Amino acid sequence: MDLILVNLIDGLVTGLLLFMLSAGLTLIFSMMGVLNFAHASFYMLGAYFAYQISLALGFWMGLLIAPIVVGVLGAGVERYGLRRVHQYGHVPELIFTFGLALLIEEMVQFIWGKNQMAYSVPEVLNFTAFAISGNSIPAYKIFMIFISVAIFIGLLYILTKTRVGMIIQAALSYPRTVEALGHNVPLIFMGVFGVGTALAGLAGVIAGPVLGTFPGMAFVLGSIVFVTIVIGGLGSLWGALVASLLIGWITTFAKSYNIEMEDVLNAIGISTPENLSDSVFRDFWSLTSPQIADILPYILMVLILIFRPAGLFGKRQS
Amino acid sequence: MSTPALELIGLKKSFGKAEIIRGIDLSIGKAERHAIIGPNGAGKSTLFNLITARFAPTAGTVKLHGENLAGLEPFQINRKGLSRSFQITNIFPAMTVFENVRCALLWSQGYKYSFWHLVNSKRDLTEGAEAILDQINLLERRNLPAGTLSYAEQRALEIGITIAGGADVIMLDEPTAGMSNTETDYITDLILKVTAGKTLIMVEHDMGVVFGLADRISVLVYGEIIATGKPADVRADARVQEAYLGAALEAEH
Amino acid sequence: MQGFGQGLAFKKIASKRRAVLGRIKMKNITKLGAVSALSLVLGASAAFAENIKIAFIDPLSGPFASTGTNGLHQFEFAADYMVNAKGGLLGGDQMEIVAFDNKISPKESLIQLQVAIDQGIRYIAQGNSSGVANALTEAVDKHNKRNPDSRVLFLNYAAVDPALTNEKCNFWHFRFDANADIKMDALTDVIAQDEGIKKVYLIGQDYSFGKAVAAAANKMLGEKRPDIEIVGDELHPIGKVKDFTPYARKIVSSGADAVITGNWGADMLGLGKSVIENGFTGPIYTYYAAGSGITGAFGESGKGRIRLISQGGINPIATDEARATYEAFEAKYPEGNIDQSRIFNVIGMLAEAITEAGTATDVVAVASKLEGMEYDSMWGGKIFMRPQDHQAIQDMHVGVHTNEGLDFDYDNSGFGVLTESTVEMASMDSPTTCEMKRP
Amino acid sequence: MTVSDPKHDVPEGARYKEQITTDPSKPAQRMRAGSMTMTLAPWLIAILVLVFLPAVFTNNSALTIMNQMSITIVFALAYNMLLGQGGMLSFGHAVYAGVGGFACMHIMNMSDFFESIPLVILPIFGGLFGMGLAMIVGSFSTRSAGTVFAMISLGVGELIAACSVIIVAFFGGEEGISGDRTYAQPFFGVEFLQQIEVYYLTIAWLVISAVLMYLWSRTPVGRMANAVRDNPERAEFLGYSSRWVRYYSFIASGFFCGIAGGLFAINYEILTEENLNTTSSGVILLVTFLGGVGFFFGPIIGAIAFTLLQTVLSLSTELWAFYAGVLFVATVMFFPGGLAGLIMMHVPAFKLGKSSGLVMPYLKTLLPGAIGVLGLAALVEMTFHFRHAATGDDEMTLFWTTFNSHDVLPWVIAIAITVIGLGIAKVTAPSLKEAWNEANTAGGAS
Repeated sequence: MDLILVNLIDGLVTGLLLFMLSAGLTLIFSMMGVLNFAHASFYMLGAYFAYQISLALGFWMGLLIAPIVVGVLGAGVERYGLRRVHQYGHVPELIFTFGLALLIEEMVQFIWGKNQMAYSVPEVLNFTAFAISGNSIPAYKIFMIFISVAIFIGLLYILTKTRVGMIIQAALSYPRTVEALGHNVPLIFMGVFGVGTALAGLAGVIAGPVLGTFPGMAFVLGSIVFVTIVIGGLGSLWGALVASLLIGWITTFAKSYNIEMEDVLNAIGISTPENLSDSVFRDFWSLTSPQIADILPYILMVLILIFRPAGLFGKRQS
Repeated sequence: MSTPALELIGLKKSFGKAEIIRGIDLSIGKAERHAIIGPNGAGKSTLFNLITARFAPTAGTVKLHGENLAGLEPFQINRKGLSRSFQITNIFPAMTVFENVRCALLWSQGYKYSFWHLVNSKRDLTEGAEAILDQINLLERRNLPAGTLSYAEQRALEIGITIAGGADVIMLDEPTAGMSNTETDYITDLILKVTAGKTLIMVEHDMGVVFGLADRISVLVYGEIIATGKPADVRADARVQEAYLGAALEAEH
Repeated sequence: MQGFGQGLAFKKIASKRRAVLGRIKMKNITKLGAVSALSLVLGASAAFAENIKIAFIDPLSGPFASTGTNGLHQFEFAADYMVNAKGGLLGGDQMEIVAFDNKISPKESLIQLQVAIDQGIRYIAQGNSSGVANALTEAVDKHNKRNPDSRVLFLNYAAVDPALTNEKCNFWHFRFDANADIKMDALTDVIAQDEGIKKVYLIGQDYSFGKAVAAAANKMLGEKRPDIEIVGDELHPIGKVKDFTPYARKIVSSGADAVITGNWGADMLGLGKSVIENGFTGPIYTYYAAGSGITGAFGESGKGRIRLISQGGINPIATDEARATYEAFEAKYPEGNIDQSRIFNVIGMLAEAITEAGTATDVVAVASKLEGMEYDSMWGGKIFMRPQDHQAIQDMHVGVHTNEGLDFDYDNSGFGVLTESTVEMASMDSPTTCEMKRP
Repeated sequence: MTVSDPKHDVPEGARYKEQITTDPSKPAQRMRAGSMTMTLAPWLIAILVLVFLPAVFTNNSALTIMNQMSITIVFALAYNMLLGQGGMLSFGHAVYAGVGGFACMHIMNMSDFFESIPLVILPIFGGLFGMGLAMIVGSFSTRSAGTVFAMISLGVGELIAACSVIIVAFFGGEEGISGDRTYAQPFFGVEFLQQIEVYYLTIAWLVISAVLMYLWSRTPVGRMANAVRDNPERAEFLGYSSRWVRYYSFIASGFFCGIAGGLFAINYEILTEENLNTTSSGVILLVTFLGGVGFFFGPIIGAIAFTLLQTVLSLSTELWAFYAGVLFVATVMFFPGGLAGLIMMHVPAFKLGKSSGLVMPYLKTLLPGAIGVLGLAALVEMTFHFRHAATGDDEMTLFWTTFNSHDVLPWVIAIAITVIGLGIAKVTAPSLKEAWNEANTAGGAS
């Protein structure tokens, strides 16, 4: 029972972190109709910038400045790269972000080298907040939850309660009309792209110390972010939240409990073949849930796309 | 009387709470030219989309030559001999004019999904496509990308694509929309020429075209057919007068 | 600008990768056009005929580049320092390391192997990834069978899959590192003496090496300390885990006294940090938790917790020669570590074999001298190249991650690995299934 | 810009009217009408070149690289059957080639069976297995194009790649599966011991596959793939189910991917996890797009260019992936038609007989431009060397010059070359543009 509580907290942290990435991505998608493959790269840039800033000015300045720098960079990418490619259509746009992701990884290696960066949790937060039957919950995790929830509430407030939010929502569905009403839609696009990437950057800043700051960090997270927003339904902020938490908890629980394929199959009435070790399916039979925990989201995504192509909360198909 | 080419029985369609088509019964005979008119927002295009299974009806049936079309996909309906054009030009802009028409011929010539025929070496395809290009007067434009044609030419091409498959029921959605008078005349002649002997169902705004072409006319107002009959009868119908005049008066306010 | 072409090129003794490549590039440019470049790049061999060249085929770009680059530096330095600075071999031949970037891809490795062979190179060094090593050893075997005129030797300095010196062994392959089983043998010897350890948790990456580590641990602990309970034995997807917290929770909850893992790279760091962060206090026995930024990243948090099984410990440093060597290396590569001291053994043993054979081109003769060689390593102890399977037998050390009592640290972090216990000539008599076929 | 290449995502014709300024009745324009017209001559020339290449490049490594190119070409062409011709963006296409290759490796290891067949037919088995997998996956993934298809392909790709290390019985884990091609029945006495023999086997399959894939694009289902790509709805009202058209394209693509996998198995005699992983899937997308998706021969150019980058440039610089990334992003931004689009842009001028008018302006702009870019690359290399080289290793050799990267002079020179080169290019660019417009306008003084 205690372990369930601990796992719930851990899954929440993972899920909320994923949400910070997917929120920006889904906003960008619903605005511009483009899946930004480089989104996780901005997350990586956030971590590296924050590391660099933290060397000079400490962690807190990194937390403040790095996302802004990433956001400005993101806006620049939209203004000078994506907007140009936009005229060629969606596929080149997507491929552009794909290439950008590769390029950012190479640039990070060029500047910071290929090793892990010693970017770590600030001293103030480096203690155990509390422990549940021997499992300590680091204070930093509580801090991560706090930041993520604050971001979500802030985002929700801006989108639903402010004038800017209204314009953005309207521009999502009727860009032409909004433009005709005298709003600068390209500027809104650039702003949303900037904010979305800044959110990714922020996620990088707070995740870097716990998940590691290294050139492969974007690749590790890259496609799972897509999976999240596809499951949640493209363009849906609530969908992104639900899917993020779902993935966070599914993977956490799958890793925490050793469920074996053999037991599952036996439970549904398929009996174990007699000479399993000679069978070509032996590897399949001996699968355990931690082995496949991190590919579960992909299975979930494929199933959802087959049976409900719009995703859990999505309205449009593609 | 023989089986009608197209028969609509109690057809209804709602989007959410809004009922757009409120129960339509209509029977169109073989080789009849039937026009559907009505004010904006009456549901004419929706009706077209229901017949061709672009939308699924909320209730009612569509019968083609007596056969119920319920549950069929657009391509299956097409194979049964019903072909349509669209309100907004709907061609393959990146392909040549010739290829546009040839693609439209492939299924009806029995090539289906084959990958053992080479289209370039098939004389039936080449000659068939050229015959249609000749009919729609686009033979000279044969090798241009369809997207580079003028608007009227693109509309003509779409009609060509629509009739190419040899369907005996042709549905045209506002074929002359947005055209100049000369262009309209040109397209009207074209329609007359290419649909000879076929069942034609068209939605049209231009009354000149409608009264020039149609054998019978149905008037659709707020999702219901308020009158069906010969052009002269429909013109004289009081309810039709009211519907159109009413719409015109509303528009003035 | 100063100096052109050959004069300078030979001033540097061991080849500087960029220098060699620069010259290749020059030919590229002069001819212009990718196709002519192709033939020139691949055929550029004549100029260096006197040098004894070793092709270093390992990742120099991509996620594993740091390990590869570090290994390359150690090879270049060892060749320079141990051979060339002392006058070369066979009356003055220089040893030269030619770097090939395999991007840790078996396919690319095979292409680069072919390029290396075409350049007249007879010695192939590789270490990162058993998958690549496996592809290379098979390719070398086939090549040598099919092309007796241009046979090559494969000097495996780090790939530890036991199969390479068992069922997949061949005459051309020599392994200078201890294989996974030998490491586990030594490690379990040490664990067996620690009475405090009653429960052990095994965790590793889900692929052949991770499985081999787990299997060996199960078997050997069962033999040496039947009272130890294996409270967890699990595999996680390789390179895909973003957050190790759930695994760490299980380890903590299992009540384990020690963790054994064969993880490497980001998976090692992620697992280790998470396990420590979430309240595990026992030792974590690892294969690869040192150098390449990992020591630096663990820093204070790993102190006294992370333990490492390896050959050739550097703390305490074994000989004055080793100390001088390390200092010279640090002077040249302030950012680098000698975290694979066996590379120096590779160079030393190869040099000795070539000298004894009196030839560098007849690789059969050189291989015959390598077989059964007993070599005194400057890092301490002897290296014995077992002739039955071409597996080097050597002293194994279990060290602890600490910042006290170090001669040399890693990653300039002040932290390093201090040897706690040593198993001499580990697994000297271990069985092998290798049936060595000699030409 | 005067000319555009066929883009499958063009919603309506309007854009074309704006972009094509040349006389539309000129035959040159036909080339870009979505069709991939080619005549017999280029095929014959290509075959001749392939047959006689080994006479020029005699060493084994050149053969190995050319084999690698051939495999990549087959793979990229097969991929373009989806992306270019069918408008389907797949993020997990390596698995079809990979599974085909693994199947071939298993056949190689079934000694009784393998000894009874000649090696040359092995790729067919790869093709069949690739096709089989495509039939299974395509049955649910081709229901729609666009994002849904792309994401399913990503998911399935990830799943199968993950299986490759878990399901050891078929994929062999991290070591992969290896075998020996020479155990097959000798083919007219050839045992395929030597690279040169493998080379001819590979190019034979390359030519066969390329011809078949080209012919596929001329068949009814191939033509309809283009139609469905451009306008799936219209295709439905022509009697074709978009889904089935996509499914057939997908299966055919899977078959040829499997052939590529089979060729890989023969060449390397080993298949590993890397044949399936997402990186390989990404690479084939890059290759295809770099070459140009709008033309049949685009992927061929892409495969050649990328293989050279990967194997030859990586011998010269550690930063090869960086340059490849820059090249790729620049291609997407400035030449969405890829290298093939770049070449085909010149066809109108050529047909108008005005291409000679472009030579001098090109030289005036591109030569300094290229020098400027090389200067820029030199700066990048110097920065990298300055930051990452070993202490005391101050000397570096670049473009046949050895110098000290810590001196000021080389930096000044490199910066000067860059600025002057790019500067001249910028100054002369307008006259190039003028010449370009002139060369693409029919009539007038020429």
